[in-house]
Amino acid sequence: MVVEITRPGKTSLLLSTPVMPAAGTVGFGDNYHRLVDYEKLGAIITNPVTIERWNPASGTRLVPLPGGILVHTGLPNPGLKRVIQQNRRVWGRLPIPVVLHLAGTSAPHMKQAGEMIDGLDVIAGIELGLNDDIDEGEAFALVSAAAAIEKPLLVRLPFYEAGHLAPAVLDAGADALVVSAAPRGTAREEHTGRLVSGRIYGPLVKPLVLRIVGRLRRQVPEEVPIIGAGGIHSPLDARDYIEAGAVAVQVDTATWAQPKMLERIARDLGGWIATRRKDALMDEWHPDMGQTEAAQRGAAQSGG
Amino acid sequence: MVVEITRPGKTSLLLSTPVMPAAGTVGFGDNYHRLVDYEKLGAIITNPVTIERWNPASGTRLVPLPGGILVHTGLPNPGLKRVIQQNRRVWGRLPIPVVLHLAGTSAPHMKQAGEMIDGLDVIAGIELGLNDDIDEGEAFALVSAAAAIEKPLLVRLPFYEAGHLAPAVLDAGADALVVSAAPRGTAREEHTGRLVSGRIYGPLVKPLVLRIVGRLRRQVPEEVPIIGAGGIHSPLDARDYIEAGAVAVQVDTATWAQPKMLERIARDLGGWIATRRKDALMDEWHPDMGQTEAAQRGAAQSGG
Amino acid sequence: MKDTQAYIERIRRVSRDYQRLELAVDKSLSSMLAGQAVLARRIEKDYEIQHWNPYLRELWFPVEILNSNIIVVEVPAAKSYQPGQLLSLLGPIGKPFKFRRKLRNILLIAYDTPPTSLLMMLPALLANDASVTMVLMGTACQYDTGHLPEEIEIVHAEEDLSWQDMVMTLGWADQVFVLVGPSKELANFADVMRLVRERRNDVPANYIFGVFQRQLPCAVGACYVCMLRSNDGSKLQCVDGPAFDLTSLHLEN
Amino acid sequence: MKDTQAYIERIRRVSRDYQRLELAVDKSLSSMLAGQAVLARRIEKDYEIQHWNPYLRELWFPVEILNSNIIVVEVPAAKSYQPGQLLSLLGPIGKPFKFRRKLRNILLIAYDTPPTSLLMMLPALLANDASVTMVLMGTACQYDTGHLPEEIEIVHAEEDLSWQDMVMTLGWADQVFVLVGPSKELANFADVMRLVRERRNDVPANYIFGVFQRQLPCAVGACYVCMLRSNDGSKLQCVDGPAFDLTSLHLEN
Ligand SMILES: Cc1cc2nc3c(=O)[nH]c(=O)nc-3n(C[C@H](O)[C@H](O)[C@H](O)COP(=O)(O)OP(=O)(O)OC[C@H]3O[C@@H](n4cnc5c(N)ncnc54)[C@H](O)[C@@H]3O)c2cc1C
Ligand SMILES: Cc1cc2nc3c(=O)[nH]c(=O)nc-3n(C[C@H](O)[C@H](O)[C@H](O)COP(=O)(O)OP(=O)(O)OC[C@H]3O[C@@H](n4cnc5c(N)ncnc54)[C@H](O)[C@@H]3O)c2cc1C
Ligand SMILES: Cc1cc2nc3c(=O)[nH]c(=O)nc-3n(C[C@H](O)[C@H](O)[C@H](O)COP(=O)(O)O)c2cc1C
Ligand SMILES: Cc1cc2nc3c(=O)[nH]c(=O)nc-3n(C[C@H](O)[C@H](O)[C@H](O)COP(=O)(O)O)c2cc1C
Ligand code: FES
Ligand code: FES
Repeated sequence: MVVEITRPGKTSLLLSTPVMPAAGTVGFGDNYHRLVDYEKLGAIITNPVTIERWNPASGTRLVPLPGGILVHTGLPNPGLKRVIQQNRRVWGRLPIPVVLHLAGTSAPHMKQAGEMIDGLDVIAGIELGLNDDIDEGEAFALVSAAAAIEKPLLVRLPFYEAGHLAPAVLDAGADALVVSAAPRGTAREEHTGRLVSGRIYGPLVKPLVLRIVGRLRRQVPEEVPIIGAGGIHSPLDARDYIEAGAVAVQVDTATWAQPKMLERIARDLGGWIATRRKDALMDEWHPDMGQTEAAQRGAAQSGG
Repeated sequence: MVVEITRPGKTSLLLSTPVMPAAGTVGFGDNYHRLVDYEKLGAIITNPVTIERWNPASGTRLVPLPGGILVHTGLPNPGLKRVIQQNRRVWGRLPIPVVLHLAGTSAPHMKQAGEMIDGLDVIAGIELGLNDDIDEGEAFALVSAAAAIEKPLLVRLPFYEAGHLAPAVLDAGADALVVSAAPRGTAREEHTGRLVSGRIYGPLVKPLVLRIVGRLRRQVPEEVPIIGAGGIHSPLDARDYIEAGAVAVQVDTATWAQPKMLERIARDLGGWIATRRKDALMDEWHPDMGQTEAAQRGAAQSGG
Repeated sequence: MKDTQAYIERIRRVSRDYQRLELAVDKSLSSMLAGQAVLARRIEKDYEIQHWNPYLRELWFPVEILNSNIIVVEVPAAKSYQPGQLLSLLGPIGKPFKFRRKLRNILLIAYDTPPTSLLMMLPALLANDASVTMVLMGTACQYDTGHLPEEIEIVHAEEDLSWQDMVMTLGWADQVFVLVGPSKELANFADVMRLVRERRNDVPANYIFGVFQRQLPCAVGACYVCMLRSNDGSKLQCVDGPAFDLTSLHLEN
Repeated sequence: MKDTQAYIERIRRVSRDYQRLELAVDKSLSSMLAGQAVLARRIEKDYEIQHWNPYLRELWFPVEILNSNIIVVEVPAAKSYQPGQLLSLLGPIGKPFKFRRKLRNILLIAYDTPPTSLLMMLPALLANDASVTMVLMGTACQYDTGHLPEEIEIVHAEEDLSWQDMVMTLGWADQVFVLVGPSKELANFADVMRLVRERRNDVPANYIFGVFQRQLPCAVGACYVCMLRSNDGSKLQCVDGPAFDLTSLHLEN
């Protein structure tokens, strides 16, 4: 299976599975290597990176919600230069393409980023994250600057403004749209009693973003790939995005709640699902089982 | 307690409790009278009404989701004239103001509605629901037409466009903003295997709408009342909206899942909560208990 | 209709796939009649909902009323319940089934659904010497009927939905109640009506009833999710149902 | 770190408010050391998550390892568990506590939290003849210590957080571990540090450790929710913790 997740022309980004983790969920390098088989994934999207160092948000960073969570980390990162220094070797060893998520701060920053990234083969593409309150003109300028980088460019649209921003973002040279960033919300933190703002994650986000993907699919030209991202918690959720017109998907905080779910979704959409044998007993099979474990158990059973 | 939920000037709408059911959740009349004490509520918002008869949506109307539901009824109603005929007596008997929810179809329809409603004392106000895909010009025209009706006018803003539409809606004469309608989404229906579109309800909607309310509160002039509506499932949820700047709240599908919750939220915000006596045993008290039941049990216990 | 609290008093396995829960309920529910249902949700010791999944209540048609405060429901054995579990019940919901005055022969059809929602009528029918035939169609054939009263004649329909002596059974029946599963409700009712019309020249009014068991969000006629269309205008399962004369219901869609 | 399945083998009530769950676990967890934890969530027979509330896993610090496949955790008695309940466990998480080579006297402080996360170290310390003092502060005073080893000296702090012989206890201790609740973590650590600095002229490095028990979304250093700031740069509770030298941690904020 080969999936092209960027527009034809310029450099293009080919994945062997249409499933990847969303920016901010699996770290900068290979933090999940003990829990997830990276070979089964289509690509890695790094945590968001900025040119300057960003410090963690002070105060509450996590609010548990019914059926979800609010997260506000402040996107801490040591700045692009150090992120590259610290991770380029790991990236080189990963069996899949690495896409660098750049927080969309300013056009000059994108230029600086280009200077650091252009010769760097271990980075297969850029995902640009747009701020929620950006307007169409700002988005055009920012994406144009990022499009000057010699890498395939995915642009992650904000939840509420995805439809409004898409045309400008495509005009400016985005090779694919990631729809969408997690919606912002506000919730009360139990311990401090204060209202805090952050991004909202949970299964109920999926029907909201799925509709946005379906509408955008009808709105933008057919050759523009859309990557669906929002509230995916099962292989069926991922398949719904594909049916609504996405070429690939990003799994977000489901990976935290159940790490094997990321791989399971990738195996399912990549055609690698470990199917339960008709006569397998319950404790000889579980859906998180990989091919290797399935084969071992199969062998053990036919042996015994 | 008296809460003014409309702008000063013209006729104004005063409630004794800042809590009401959202349009579409409690029917046209007093369907919940056996389950909810209407006296404890601030007002009733009717199901959406149109000038012409609307038939129920065909196909799937309900999709269960993790932590919520998708609902698509097609807003069936027999048309404004018959709704008035069938319900005016019940409305007259209700101990609280009745607000008629008008689906925002067209300006001429608003004029027709005005002719039917203007002399009708049993209707205390209008809530106008805006279609999700309306633009600012259309919204201005529609709200202007509705503002010509001699009743206080609440306008319910669509979820995704609340911030964009608010200025035009206020310029056109809205007396208060209801923020917001339930977000639209898409989900797969298990039995037919098809993707269906509808409105999404559940606790995870609350942090999304709460943020929209907080932002609008800072955006629109202080004297514009905002009524918070979205995902309220507990008294604390309702209080969060008040803290974020809403003068009152609307409870939506929590009423279906747990009918007494609507009354409990109203009692809480109205100062009528039945407080648990310090020495009450668990089965002598429950949070859904009203004053009357609490008093009876108290009397029974001091008697015995 | 009341919103009351109940708890599971006893749990009995009645067949391979089903168990019966004896619910200690408010006495307002002890006068429920066949056709009426409750909306149930589990609550915790502090009478609060702990998580909102499932979001809506389950629709339970009792199968038996044991005494003034015990009603019995039949649920899949695969679902685990504990005695003592607290429940919040909304009910009674809907109108009782209307039986003909001189009912001698009744035909019950369950199509792609366990016949559970039809069981409550059995004791009264049998006590009145009515003869009951129950036809299981589609996936309903998997339902193990060993625990049902012996007097009932159980028939398993063929794949084409026909069964032996079908013309006779249909002609002979004074009344027919058809229960369908949630997946293809209206289409399944239409299937059965086609079958009946092929076998009977006239299908009179008040002869064949469709019984709906949709999930009901509000159960008080407020949300309109359960709305049906009939020759007499719109009908609501929760208020006017669950049984509707199939000759007047609009089964297209 | 592995993602393994486990089940509850046995449940024992150990005090008025707490029960201990004996978990039959993958043997990769039997070498866990004091300071390490697992992230747990209940799963169902088909190994699936049935509802996403709570959305994240709970952080459990074992209190005891019984043998190569049983670890013991202590949880509130108010929460109901059933033997046989399946769990998904992610672990071991974090670094073991580092004890001084010649540890004679150790001081444990639990402030606004049950001392559960500190209990796992006790058997080894006592076996090595270390003397252990445990000070309970704030709401920790409500913790019933009847089931803890008798050799431990338990002290309940006053409202102003002081206790009898405080200067002596602090001077005497070779090492101090401070555990705080989730509500005012950094502020509570700062309280304790103020107390210690008032009573001791110098507070050397590697003397007093703060133990964090934040809810960890990812536990693998990916999400940065658990990030702390220290004189040596950013630290992650899940990777570098749960214990950090309180003299180098930034406790403002
Ligand atoms: C050069 C640069 C460096 C930066 N460095 C950092 C960094 O190091 N760390 C970092 O975290 N960010 C950094 N940022 C990002 C910036 O701080 C954030 O984008 C901004 O502070 C928060 O906006 P928001 O998107 O959270 O807005 P919103 O989510 O809309 O919130 C806006 C404010 O309103 C409040 N609010 C929202 N809704 C409600 C409500 N209903 N009731 C009450 N209050 C409400 C929120 O708490 C918030 O304070 C940097 C940006 C730039 C340009
Ligand atoms: C005079 C008048 C009378 C009316 N009468 C009625 C009436 O009687 N009954 C009634 O129900 N309505 C009636 N309407 C309302 C109108 O039919 C609806 O507003 C419209 O059909 C649906 O738009 P929506 O808001 O659901 O759009 P959306 O939610 O955006 O959906 C648009 C379409 O795209 C599909 N879709 C969306 N997302 C996806 C995706 N991700 N993948 C695949 N497909 C997707 C949806 O299924 C839908 O068909 C009336 C309107 C007017 C003006
Ligand atoms: C100029 C600017 C650019 C931003 N760019 C991005 C971005 O590319 N990706 C992103 O997720 N958030 C972006 N944001 C949002 C901030 O990073 C915000 O503070 C951050 O999302 C908060 O952390 P949280 O996502 O953990 O809540 C941007 C904010 C500003 C002010
Ligand atoms: C012209 C027009 C006006 C509408 N006005 C409203 C409205 O006032 N309130 C509302 O909730 N939906 C409104 N809608 C949305 C439709 O009514 C939509 O079909 C309906 O919301 C679908 O039913 P559902 O809400 O049950 O999904 C409008 C749609 C159109 C086309
Ligand atoms: S269930 Fe709501 S109207 Fe019938
Ligand atoms: S819990 Fe995610 S980085 Fe520590």
